[in-house]
Amino acid sequence: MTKRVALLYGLMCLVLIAIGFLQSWNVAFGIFNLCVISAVMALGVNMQWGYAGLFNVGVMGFTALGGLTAVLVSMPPVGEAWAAAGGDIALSLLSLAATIVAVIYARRFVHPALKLPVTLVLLLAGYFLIGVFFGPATDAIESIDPALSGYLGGAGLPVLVAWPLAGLVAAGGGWLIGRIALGLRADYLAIATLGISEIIIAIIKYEEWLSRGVKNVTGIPRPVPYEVDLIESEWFISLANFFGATEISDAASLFVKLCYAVLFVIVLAIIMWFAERALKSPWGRMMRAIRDNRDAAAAMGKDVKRRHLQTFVLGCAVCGIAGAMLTTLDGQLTPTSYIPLRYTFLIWVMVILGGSGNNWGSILGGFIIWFLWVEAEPFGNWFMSTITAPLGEGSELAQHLVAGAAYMRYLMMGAILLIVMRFAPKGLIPEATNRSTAMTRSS
Amino acid sequence: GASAQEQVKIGMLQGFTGPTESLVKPMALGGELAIKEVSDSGLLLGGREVVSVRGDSTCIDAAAATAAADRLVTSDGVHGINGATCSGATTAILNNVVRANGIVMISPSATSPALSEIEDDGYFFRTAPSDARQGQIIAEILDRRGIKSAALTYTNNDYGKGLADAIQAAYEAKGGKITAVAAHEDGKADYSAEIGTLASAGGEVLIVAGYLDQGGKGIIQASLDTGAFDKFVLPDGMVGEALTDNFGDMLDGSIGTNPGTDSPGASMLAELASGKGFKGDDPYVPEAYDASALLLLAMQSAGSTDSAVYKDHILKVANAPGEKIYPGELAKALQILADGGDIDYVGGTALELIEPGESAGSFRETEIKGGKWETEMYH
Amino acid sequence: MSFLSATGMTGGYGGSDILHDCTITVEKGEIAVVVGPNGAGKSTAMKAVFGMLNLREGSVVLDGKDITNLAPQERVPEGMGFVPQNRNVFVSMTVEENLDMGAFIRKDDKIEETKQQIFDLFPILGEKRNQPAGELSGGQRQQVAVGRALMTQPKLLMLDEPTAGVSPIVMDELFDKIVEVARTGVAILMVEQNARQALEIADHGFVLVQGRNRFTDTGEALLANEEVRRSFLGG
Amino acid sequence: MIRVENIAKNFGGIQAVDGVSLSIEKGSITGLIGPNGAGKTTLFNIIAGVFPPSSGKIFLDDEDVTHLEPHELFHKGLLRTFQIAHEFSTLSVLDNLMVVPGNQPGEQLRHSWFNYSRVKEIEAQNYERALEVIDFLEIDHIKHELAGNLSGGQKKLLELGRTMMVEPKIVFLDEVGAGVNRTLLNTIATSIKRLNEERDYTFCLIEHDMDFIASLCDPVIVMAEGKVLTQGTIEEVKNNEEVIEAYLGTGRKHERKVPS
Amino acid sequence: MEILNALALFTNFVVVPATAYGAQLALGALGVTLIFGILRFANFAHGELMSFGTMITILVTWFLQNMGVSIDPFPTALLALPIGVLAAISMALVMDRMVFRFYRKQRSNPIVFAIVSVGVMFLIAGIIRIVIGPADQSFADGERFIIGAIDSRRALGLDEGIAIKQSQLITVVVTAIVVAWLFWFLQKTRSGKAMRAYSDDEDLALLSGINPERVVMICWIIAAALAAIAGTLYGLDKTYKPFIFLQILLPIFAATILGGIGQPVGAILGAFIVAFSEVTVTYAFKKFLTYLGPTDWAPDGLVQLLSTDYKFAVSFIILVAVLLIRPTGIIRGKVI
Ligand SMILES: Nc1ncnc2c1ncn2[C@@H]1O[C@H](COP(=O)(O)OP(=O)(O)OP(=O)(O)O)[C@@H](O)[C@H]1O
Ligand SMILES: Nc1ncnc2c1ncn2[C@@H]1O[C@H](COP(=O)(O)OP(=O)(O)OP(=O)(O)O)[C@@H](O)[C@H]1O
Ligand SMILES: CC(C)C[C@H](N)C(=O)O
Ligand SMILES: [Mg+2]
Ligand SMILES: [Mg+2]
Repeated sequence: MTKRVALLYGLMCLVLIAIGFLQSWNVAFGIFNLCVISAVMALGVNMQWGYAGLFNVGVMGFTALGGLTAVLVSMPPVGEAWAAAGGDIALSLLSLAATIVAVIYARRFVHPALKLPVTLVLLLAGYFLIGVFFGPATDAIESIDPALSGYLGGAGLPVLVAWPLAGLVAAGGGWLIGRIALGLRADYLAIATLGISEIIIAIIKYEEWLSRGVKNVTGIPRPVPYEVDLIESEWFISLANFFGATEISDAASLFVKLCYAVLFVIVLAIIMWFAERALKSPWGRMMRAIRDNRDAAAAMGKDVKRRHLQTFVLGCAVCGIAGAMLTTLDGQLTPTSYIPLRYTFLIWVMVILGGSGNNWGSILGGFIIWFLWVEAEPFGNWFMSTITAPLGEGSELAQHLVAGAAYMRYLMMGAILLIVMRFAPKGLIPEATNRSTAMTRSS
Repeated sequence: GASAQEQVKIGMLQGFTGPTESLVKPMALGGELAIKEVSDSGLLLGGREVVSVRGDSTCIDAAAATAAADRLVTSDGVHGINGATCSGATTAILNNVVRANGIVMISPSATSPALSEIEDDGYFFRTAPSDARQGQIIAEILDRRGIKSAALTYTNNDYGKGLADAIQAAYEAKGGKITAVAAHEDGKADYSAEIGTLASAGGEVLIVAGYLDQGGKGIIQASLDTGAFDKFVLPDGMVGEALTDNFGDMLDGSIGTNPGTDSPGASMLAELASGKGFKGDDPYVPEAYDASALLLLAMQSAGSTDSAVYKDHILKVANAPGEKIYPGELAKALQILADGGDIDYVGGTALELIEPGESAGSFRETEIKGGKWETEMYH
Repeated sequence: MSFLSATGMTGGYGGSDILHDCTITVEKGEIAVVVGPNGAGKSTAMKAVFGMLNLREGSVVLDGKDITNLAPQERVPEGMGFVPQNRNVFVSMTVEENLDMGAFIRKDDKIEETKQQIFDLFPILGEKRNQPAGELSGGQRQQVAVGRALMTQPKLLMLDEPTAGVSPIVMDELFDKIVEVARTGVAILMVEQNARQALEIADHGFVLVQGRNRFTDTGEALLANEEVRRSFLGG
Repeated sequence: MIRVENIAKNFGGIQAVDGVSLSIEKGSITGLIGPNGAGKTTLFNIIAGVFPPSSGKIFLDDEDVTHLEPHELFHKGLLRTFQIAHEFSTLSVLDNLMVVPGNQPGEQLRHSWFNYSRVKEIEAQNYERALEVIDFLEIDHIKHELAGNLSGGQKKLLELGRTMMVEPKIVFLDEVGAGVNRTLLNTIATSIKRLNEERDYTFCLIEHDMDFIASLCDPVIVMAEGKVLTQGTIEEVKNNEEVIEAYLGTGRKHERKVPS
Repeated sequence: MEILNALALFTNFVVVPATAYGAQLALGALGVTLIFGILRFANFAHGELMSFGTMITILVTWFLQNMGVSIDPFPTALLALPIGVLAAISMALVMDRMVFRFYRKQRSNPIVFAIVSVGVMFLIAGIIRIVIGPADQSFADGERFIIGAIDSRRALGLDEGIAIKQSQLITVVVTAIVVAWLFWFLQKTRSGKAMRAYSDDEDLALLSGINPERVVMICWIIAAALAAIAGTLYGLDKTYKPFIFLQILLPIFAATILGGIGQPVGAILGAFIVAFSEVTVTYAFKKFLTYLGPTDWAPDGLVQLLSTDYKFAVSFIILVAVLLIRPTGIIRGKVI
């Protein structure tokens, strides 16, 4: 780590500590936790863009897949739903499998000219066959106590299990999408991934039997204790007293946040270790070569397509893990909250502001942008009330401005983003490109 | 003196930015109107000043909403929360902040049926009724008016979906026919596709379970433009002057329902608000006013700003027995409570809280006549 | 003072200096050739003359006017035309449009005439006039680039390795054309690796090594110089 | 070694290569010359798998490689350089070279994560080799410079340097000489010869510098307008009327202009 | 008769709205594609620029309406539009001077420009909301319909009417004019060629004597003017609401890229594909078929390919499919 990195990280720490003193430690750690999650997402995007130059604007979709996995793993199964429709669901899965097998089999053995029509016919037949079982099944599931459940529920496992699984699911999604779209370049890939991520969200929104759709899944079990339980437990009270806590409920919620913080930091550290190792090894060099000039890289024997797919999948997996972490922390899955501005563009801002191609930069970017996203609001309120103070209570302009204080949030976000980018146009911690890779220097 | 005492802080935690930004602006003003009224009366807990602290729940970003709530509670030290706006954000805040810190939260607008059942340790209330109830009311109205078939569209979130489900179930139980159901996303640029489908399915009326300044409006506009439907059934999210201002008498014959009774509360609030430069009868503005009022009245009744203490007084001040309290009469109510009397807060929504702490949901049926909302009857 | 005199140029791309007190001059109607090993700073010197490099020291004077502080696009109307070494055609524009862009600042009505001359000089360009330049072969592109510069009808024509990648027959024509252009009173400054042919037609030659002037003499003299031949012209 | 049968390629109406058949003998240094736009680069691109031919077949050691991808051909020992330099612009010169060797364990994630010592070991070997190449090309002073910042000729050298990082069976050089200083080009010619003689590399090179071709190549293939015009030793080709007319020109001396 | 009814139905619910919507998207996409093609970055602030121009137009419209000025039967907003256009242009130029020029000098990566434009987007979004607030604003006046559903029913003597709004017609006409002009401008005029040259290679453009700052300025002027026009026409047809402009950016970008970056004609095609795929693919053919089928015969279901739930998904699937066939857009566009 260079001096600059240390300095910037130190500053970020100081700012969070200042928040701890000025606002409260609960706020500080609340922000910190989401900073870490944002940092993980930023790492994922950085792998794709910073390492390989893949313009993935579908981050939102993979985050959502992660979130969905958290629900499917951790929520208790809805017994009645399974009882009512388990058979039909199994049958539709079977017909799905049968369709796939039939298509693959047919494509292998049918005359090339007939391939397309046969495939289409088989797919159509499969579609109807699945529909026969699937339609009634979903209707049955969705009609079971729709206000509270109306979906299949999950596997009832500890939510921590969901985190690595979310990585796998997102990786699977990434693989599929990568196979389809990675042939596209630059912005064309961007819009395709954006589109695909919207499709993923649409599925999560409308396939209620699976995800409860827009009715949201709430009350996802936590990996950490509940505050209400803590407040009542002996050991916690004595612990709180030991640290001289005045408000036991404050202490409890702080303790919960700390527990999350520990979990998140562990995940971040593990991902970071893998990411840095990869980047600093010949693999990273190869990825940069591919990014710089894929034709030349191909001529040098690098399998560009496979490598792109590999990094794409890895990046997606990381975003998926972050998505599961976020859903765990929120305690709920709200499909309507997945909008590109928040889950894609904001992450991109993090990566670029931090310095693309540099993992440390991405993490820092995640911290700074999330911090701004949350703190721009009180800062904006404060700013508005300060500048309108001299205008006096009665002034209409002042009233108009104060009423608009909430929108200072946009202004602040914009202004600070522009200012930071002005002073660090290559990002705060730019990719180290002026020297040969670390390994060549050390050897 | 009294002024030396600590301020009472109410968190105004609403979706100031994001998809509900335009709904929320007057809501927050409504909520703050009650706060100002109480503060100016100088009667709360021996003359303590009351201030509102705003926080942005963004409506859709659960994480940002939680962060804002955290800040209000642990940094600004609010004594109660008026919010949040949307059911999703409300649930997140409830689980992660309200229960964690033991603070009372009253939502003026989170209407998802799921919130009735959620574990809240007694800290969460809402001045809006659950959507489950409104579905029944609408079914009854349609039945009474002899409308045999209807197309249905809803805003694609927990509110819209929950309400649409409720309407469909209740209406079909009464023998009505829903010809088609199509969700619409708020904030989209065009709604022709939805209208095309709904028009093709037909139906005597179109039920629009959305928001009047969001997709709901777009849907109505597109229907009128193409001549697909000219009569609409408009649940609470669609009832507001903004709609009639915009479409005038083109909507004549359309039916609206929103929480309300024949109590004069709503119009009193409208009057109060018009003095302050906003509309008191915009959606959820009365609910927001009532939420603030309830918080403060309960504190007065309990003689404490401690959530754990005053949470048990909310139902008490909201319901009979006692003197009926209307908007603008908060000073009177504070005085009665200070004197040890009982009140029955009616407020702008004819509030009646039922277990587990939500509005019972008396509804007002309106019809648009000559470009104006006219009250037909109460349910 | 010479028509173009770029004297004492010192500067680089932001890092350490590439040019050190480098001087290049050309007279009207003369051909000056810059030669030197790869990475000597020949292209850098050309860019410096054209104002695409921030000089720390030194000045560029054209026709008695100090243009050291003019932006590149402002030097074009002063009568300078330049064909850079790389990226010297508009790849998405057709051959003809490329030539038109060369005449961008011309206000006279002889543009079509000049274009015809260029098509005569490089027949292949006439054939491919409606093809995007990006789809041309390497040598064809080079011809487009030179053609574009000729379209400008500059007073000083600067060419950075105009013959790289062109076939021998085209190279001959090109050199002939350059001589012809010079005869009309245009000053020509070019960098060449086909140095022997270039020096043959040159009035002056500059040998640059590591950003410094190493030898400066007439073309003939340089060709005759044993050391120059061995170290820079390939024996 | 390489056999090209009846290759044709057209780009939306433009017939760039029009039925070319040729073969390159093992151990030879074959020259490919022809006027600008003759289709030489296009032919190289087809052989190297950049795009498929419109028709025709390519065999490498009697194996049909017509539809293999560039990276697969690399691993079969076929290397090529680019006419317009394709450097990795944000990598240093050293890294540009170190990227080249195939089958580096460090390019496999599992090795770089879990088998780091082996990665380091191979890396050290490649490093040595890269230094040798750098030495050879006389670009030691810029080995840490970003390749994007190199001069035109230096980029060309780097192109050549890459081919020296591995032991290819056959190397296709597309105008390595263009823009390279003639003195250095002589050195390059010497080393091509040496690689050919000592290490048995087969070369096929496109070049417009007749001296360079003459000093190295046998046989020389001449292309024009997408077809093979003729083929033979340099002397035969040089004296071929058609070749002179289409490509070489009369080789007349430029008349010196009158000094003013 | 019945066939005519079916056709009228289809026209009214699919063709007319999709055409109008397509034209609205196209106007936005033209501006985006211009910046994309010539300044080479995805300008996320374009939506807010539209919003800003429209806001000024609205404020001026209100002023004019108060003064009693009108140009009946046309909406007053058309009278106010030039001022909105000027405001948008000023805003764009100020933003370029204060923000983008710096990165141009730095030769930053396009993605950096895109991210900075997100900053500008937030900034303008904040200003707009503070000035005019987040709520819906109606400012349309003048004649609404050229022909209403009921009138056309009578006129055609059919059961189904075709409603055409004035705003729809204006939008379509304006779009046609603008794209023709833009095409001519870029291909034929000196400035247009300079812009294309600049977009191809900045350095080389300098060598031709093109003043880059002038090119950039012209580019912004056209883009901003288009933005204000697009926003206002959209507002006249649908509604003005600041939040919409964040959302509308998505289909606009989809149209731009689908059509081929930097290709005005492509942007138009892309916009219509996006619009028609949204409206058509999920269309329920029930009533349509009812007209065609024998009397008393009516399909049970809605006869819909896919439920409208998936209308966005479908339009994106079409988008991805088109891109897979034409990887750089319908009209071969830039790869940046
Ligand atoms: N992508 C393309 N699209 C259209 N035409 C092309 C394309 N690439 C090459 N051509 C055309 O094919 C012909 C052959 O080009 P090629 O690059 O193979 O020539 P070459 O023999 O290598 O010439 P040079 O010696 O100038 O490099 C040229 O006329 C060129 O214009
Ligand atoms: N954009 C740049 N940034 C930094 N350094 C550069 C840049 N361009 C060139 N250099 C360096 O400047 C030196 C001179 O380069 P220049 O291009 O002037 O060489 P040249 O004499 O034209 O060589 P050649 O004959 O190979 O074209 C080289 O060492 C090169 O690495
Ligand atoms: C104000 C409305 C957007 C809130 C809505 N009733 C909900 O529960 O989400
Ligand atoms: Mg050079
Ligand atoms: Mg070639």
